[in-house]
Amino acid sequence: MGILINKDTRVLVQGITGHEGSLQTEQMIDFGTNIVGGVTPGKGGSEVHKKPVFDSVKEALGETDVDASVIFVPPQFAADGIFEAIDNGIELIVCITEGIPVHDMMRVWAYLKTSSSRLLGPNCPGITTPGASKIGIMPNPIHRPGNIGVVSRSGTLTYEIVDTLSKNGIGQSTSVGIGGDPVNGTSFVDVLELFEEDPETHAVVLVGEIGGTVEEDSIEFIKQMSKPVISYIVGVSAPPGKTMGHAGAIISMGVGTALEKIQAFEKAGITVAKSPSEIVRHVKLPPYKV
Amino acid sequence: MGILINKDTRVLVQGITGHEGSLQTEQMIDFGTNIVGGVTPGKGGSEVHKKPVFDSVKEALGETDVDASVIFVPPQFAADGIFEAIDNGIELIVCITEGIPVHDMMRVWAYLKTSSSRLLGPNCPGITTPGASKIGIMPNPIHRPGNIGVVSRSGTLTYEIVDTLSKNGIGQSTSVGIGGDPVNGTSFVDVLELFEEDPETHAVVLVGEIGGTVEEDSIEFIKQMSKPVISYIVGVSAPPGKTMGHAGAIISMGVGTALEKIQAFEKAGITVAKSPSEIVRHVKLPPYKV
Amino acid sequence: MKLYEYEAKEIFLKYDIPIPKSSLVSDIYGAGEAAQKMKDVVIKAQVHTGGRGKAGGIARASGPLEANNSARRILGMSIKGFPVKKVLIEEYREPLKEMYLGITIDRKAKCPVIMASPQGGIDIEDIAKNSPEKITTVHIHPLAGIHEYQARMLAKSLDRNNIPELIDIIKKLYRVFIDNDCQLVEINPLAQTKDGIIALDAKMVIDDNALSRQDFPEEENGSLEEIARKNGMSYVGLDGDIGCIVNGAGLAMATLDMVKYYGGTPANFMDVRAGANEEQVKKALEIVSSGKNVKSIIINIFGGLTKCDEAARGIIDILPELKIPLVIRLSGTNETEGRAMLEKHGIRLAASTEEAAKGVVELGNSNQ
Amino acid sequence: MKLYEYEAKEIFLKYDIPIPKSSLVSDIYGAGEAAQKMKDVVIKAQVHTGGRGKAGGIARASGPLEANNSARRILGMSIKGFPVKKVLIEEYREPLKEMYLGITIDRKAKCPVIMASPQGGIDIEDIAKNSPEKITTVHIHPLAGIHEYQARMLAKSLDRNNIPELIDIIKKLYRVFIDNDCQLVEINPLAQTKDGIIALDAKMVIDDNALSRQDFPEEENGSLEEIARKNGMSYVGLDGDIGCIVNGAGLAMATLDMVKYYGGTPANFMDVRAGANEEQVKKALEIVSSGKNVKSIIINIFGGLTKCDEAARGIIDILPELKIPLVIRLSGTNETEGRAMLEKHGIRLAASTEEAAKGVVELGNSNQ
Repeated sequence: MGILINKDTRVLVQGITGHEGSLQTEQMIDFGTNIVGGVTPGKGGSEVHKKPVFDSVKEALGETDVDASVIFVPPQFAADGIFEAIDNGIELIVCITEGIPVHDMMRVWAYLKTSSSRLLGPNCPGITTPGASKIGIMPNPIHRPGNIGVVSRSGTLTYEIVDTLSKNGIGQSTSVGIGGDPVNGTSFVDVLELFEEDPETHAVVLVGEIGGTVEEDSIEFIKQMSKPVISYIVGVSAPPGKTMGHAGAIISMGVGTALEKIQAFEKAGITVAKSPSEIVRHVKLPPYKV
Repeated sequence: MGILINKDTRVLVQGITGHEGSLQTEQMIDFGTNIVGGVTPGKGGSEVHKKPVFDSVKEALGETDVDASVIFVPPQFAADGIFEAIDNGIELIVCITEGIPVHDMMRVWAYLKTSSSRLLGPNCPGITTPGASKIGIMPNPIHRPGNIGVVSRSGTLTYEIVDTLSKNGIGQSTSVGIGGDPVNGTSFVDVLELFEEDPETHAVVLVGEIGGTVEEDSIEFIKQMSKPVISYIVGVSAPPGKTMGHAGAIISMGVGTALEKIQAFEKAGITVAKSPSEIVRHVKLPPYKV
Repeated sequence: MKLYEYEAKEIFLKYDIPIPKSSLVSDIYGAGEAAQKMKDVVIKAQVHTGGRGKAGGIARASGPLEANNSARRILGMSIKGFPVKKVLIEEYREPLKEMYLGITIDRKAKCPVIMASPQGGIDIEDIAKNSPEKITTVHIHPLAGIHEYQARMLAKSLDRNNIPELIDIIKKLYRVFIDNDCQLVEINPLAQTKDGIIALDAKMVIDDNALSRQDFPEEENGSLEEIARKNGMSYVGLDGDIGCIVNGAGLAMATLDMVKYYGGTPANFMDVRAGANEEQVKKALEIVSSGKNVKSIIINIFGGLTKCDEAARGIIDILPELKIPLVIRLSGTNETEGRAMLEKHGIRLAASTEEAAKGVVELGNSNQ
Repeated sequence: MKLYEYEAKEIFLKYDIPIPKSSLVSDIYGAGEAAQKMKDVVIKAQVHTGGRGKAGGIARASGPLEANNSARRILGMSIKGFPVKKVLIEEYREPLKEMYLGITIDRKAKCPVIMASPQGGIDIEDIAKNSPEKITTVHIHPLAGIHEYQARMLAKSLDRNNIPELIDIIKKLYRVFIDNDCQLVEINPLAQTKDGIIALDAKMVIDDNALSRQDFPEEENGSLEEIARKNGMSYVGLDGDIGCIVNGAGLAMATLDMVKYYGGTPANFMDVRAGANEEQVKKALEIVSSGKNVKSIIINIFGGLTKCDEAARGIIDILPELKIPLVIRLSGTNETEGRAMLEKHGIRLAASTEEAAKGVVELGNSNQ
């Protein structure tokens, strides 16, 4: 089963006529995703990969039910696309777009909280439940159905981890990329909660990185989980982030480096892998053994 | 018992040092209201009627717990006072101020929805539970403890009704003035729901007036209530409201006059009194008889 | 507060919303001069009422002479009781299509609402009634403001061939609405012409509660409404003969209803507001008694913020000059003091709103 | 993007935030002329780094001669590797009290946060660490904006004797923050002087993602960082000798970590981003190979949006000119094609990130 999506999930593609949107729509269709149509203002009435294109989300909803929307709209217009999806009551909004101004995302977040929509991303690779549905841009061939949940802040690193798992015979229940932007929607904890409740998920691989505190924020929840979590946190050798003046130093005092995150995880008794192959080793060991 | 407030409710007065705020604070204290202090920026450290004055709600909360706040701040600053109360997590905010710009109130309303605070008003006389507590400006002597809930959009008309009830030996569980502004907080339905659940309330008197649709909006709920509701709707002889251009006519098409409201109530089988004395008669009749 | 068309258009200009070239004139000489600069003009009466066109307050003219004649005629007019003091001489722009665009407040949704119709003009309300599907309605989140996609939807519903131009106008109109604390801003017709989209008319109503932070010149007309407003009270003239003075709008409406219920007809609605003092009550009596046809007056005060003794003092102050019989009811704060003061002057008091209403109607009947 | 102090102050001026009178000069003649108009001046190096003062990049001067001398000295300086090309000649304003005011984004709360401290100046971070109670922190709702009461609380925490003046500055600074898509705007010190409150320094960082809608001149310095950015990639120079080219920041960090894990030291961080094409991969190789000390290069591509065959083509394009040994790993989209193309050129490919990292480190060791 996996989390958030299944083979029946009806997906709308916002920005379907763009290069990226069109290409990825084709990939999603190939994967088996139930794409019901797309939206590009001014292109209503046309078709992309035999899927109808509408001028607005509202017009799309007049023709078909929609459970989720995936956004490939250019960064300057992406926030508006998210607002449109929220206002139209789309339950799951996956925003792939990279480079959205952070002020836009703060406004989106404040707005999102007043709705019942869930936002995944932006600047994320999306979500894939092998054998069922894919909303996003993860390469099709790397996935393999199974019982490991993957949640990550990265794009290509997620592919690397998923690919490594699959090649070692370890399938995934669902792989989720929450995105690496400073302000985004769904958090590690949100996804971990879903994995904890998902009977198909037996263990979780969490891939973190430097910056922010989303990894630290998930520690308390991980400690309460019944399922094992193997973490992998990158950026140990990364140059220290440029702090944002004194204000940045004051507000983020003493948090955010990869080493600090790793230490915090280890102190909490959470397994920290040092490499993708170590993740595989940990997953194959008891008590996680799948 | 009554609704929303009781003798233990700790009340903060925002705008306590103003003429109105100070006068009404004294009246509330006389009534038995548990006033814990007041707020006026720049007047922190002083006292009004032996109650401490603070510069901000936050500073007040540093010294005392607060369950409710009553706002006597001038209209141009009242919205800010409400925002401050919301941000500080005050559960019940009673805004007496009349003349707040409607754009301010639309912003307040959108903000309020993201919080767990309840706003009563603005431009309202407040709430009184006889024998327990009064937050607002209803004259002290008109109340009498009993089992009739009163909810009204008016100020002085509420006094008239409450006074008439009391003089005829009919006491009130709680009297609530929701305020007459186009955009306000607590609605008729909100109050009716509370009365429906309140064991001390045996019947409800609802006082409505021309304009808007809050009366019509409460009909469905009233029909489901187990307790009798006697309504009184004024403005039958009032000049037709100046419609706001075509837009006003389009948006409020066919609603808002007192006669239309009365007809809608009667059609729904809700008792409509023609005068205060008729309210008394209805309350004393079976099945409402108290 | 309603703005005149020309005032609203001045604001549109500031926000770069396209309007026809125009001149505002208050005499016929100005009209000729203004018309000289334009070929084909429209002369429009500037009055605070609708139906100008049907009343003959709008005229087309070619050249200064015709403009002068029309302006002379219109400047002499009175439309629904409003004398025309100013006319707007506007370049005529032929509408190829007349659309409607309006923003107001949806009380139920508690937020701004934008309405657009591809068919506008004087029949817009009929269109709304008979073909509601032609009106596109979009609610705006008061904190988030208008989203681009919303402006786009509205623009598409107006005219799918001019979407970018219309998006621009819609977003600017929303800014006008917000920045000026509007209760209403309306363009009807919003016209498509051969040179682009243009606002041929403009209507704006400003929230009275926000006037203290907005900068609009108040026009004085010496009306009783205006005098009352300046004294912090609210007066509306009506057709009957019973003057009414009440504190609080709800109680005032109840009082008027009651007067009517007992067979009388109110001469006015007068809310002296909660907290009225001696001076205001006195002023209210002056205003109400100066209304034409007023044969008797009911005063109904339920003291809360208003104190009954203050009200009584205000009444006693003006008593010697007053030629009209009064029925008074005083309740609430300082009731005993107030009643005592009035009774000393031989004034009988009613015990309730109903008794007072009945009393004032009977007074009128016995006078006849 | 960081702004220079003078750029930030130009923006402050537009928003009416008080700043000292000043002139920006890039030669010593200008300095003398500027100083002539002011009595007592401060000459401040305009560089994108902190610690100017300690490095001698700030000097006080009285009169044109002294100003000239100081400006000459500072214009010849280089601070932490940044050559000083411009100095700001500013009227000296004696601070009676130095405060701190800053606005940034709280990632955890996902909203702007305003920080104020009555004690500012160069030691603000120590103050934050050792006396956190001196810092007042207020979070702002991104849709509602700053509330008056919040500005008042911050103002009171700064200086209870100048509350209205400070409220005004705080609200304006918040507008600066919003209107300019700031990641940071900071006044340190915000000084109380005998003539009022004034911003003696100004720091602004603009969100790079918003530069397309903001109008800031980009300064060119010809650095590898800049070349990479202009080609849609992200490069950061480091101290080691192993060049690294990876698509995606996360995978890039993982690759660097792995290199270090096997005992190597990365010469750079280079993210060619998801979707990199032939040209970008070629450009990336040019940039990375031109870094000093680069003895070997690891290329790690996991094709998703990036296609492995495109990447391979980019590598092959530059191969003839390249003098540095490569270790390459290609996975994902069009992997087979890409690998085949490279193998045709005799390039051995690693099967995983770990193998590639290990390989590139061993390459370095065997070279020594």
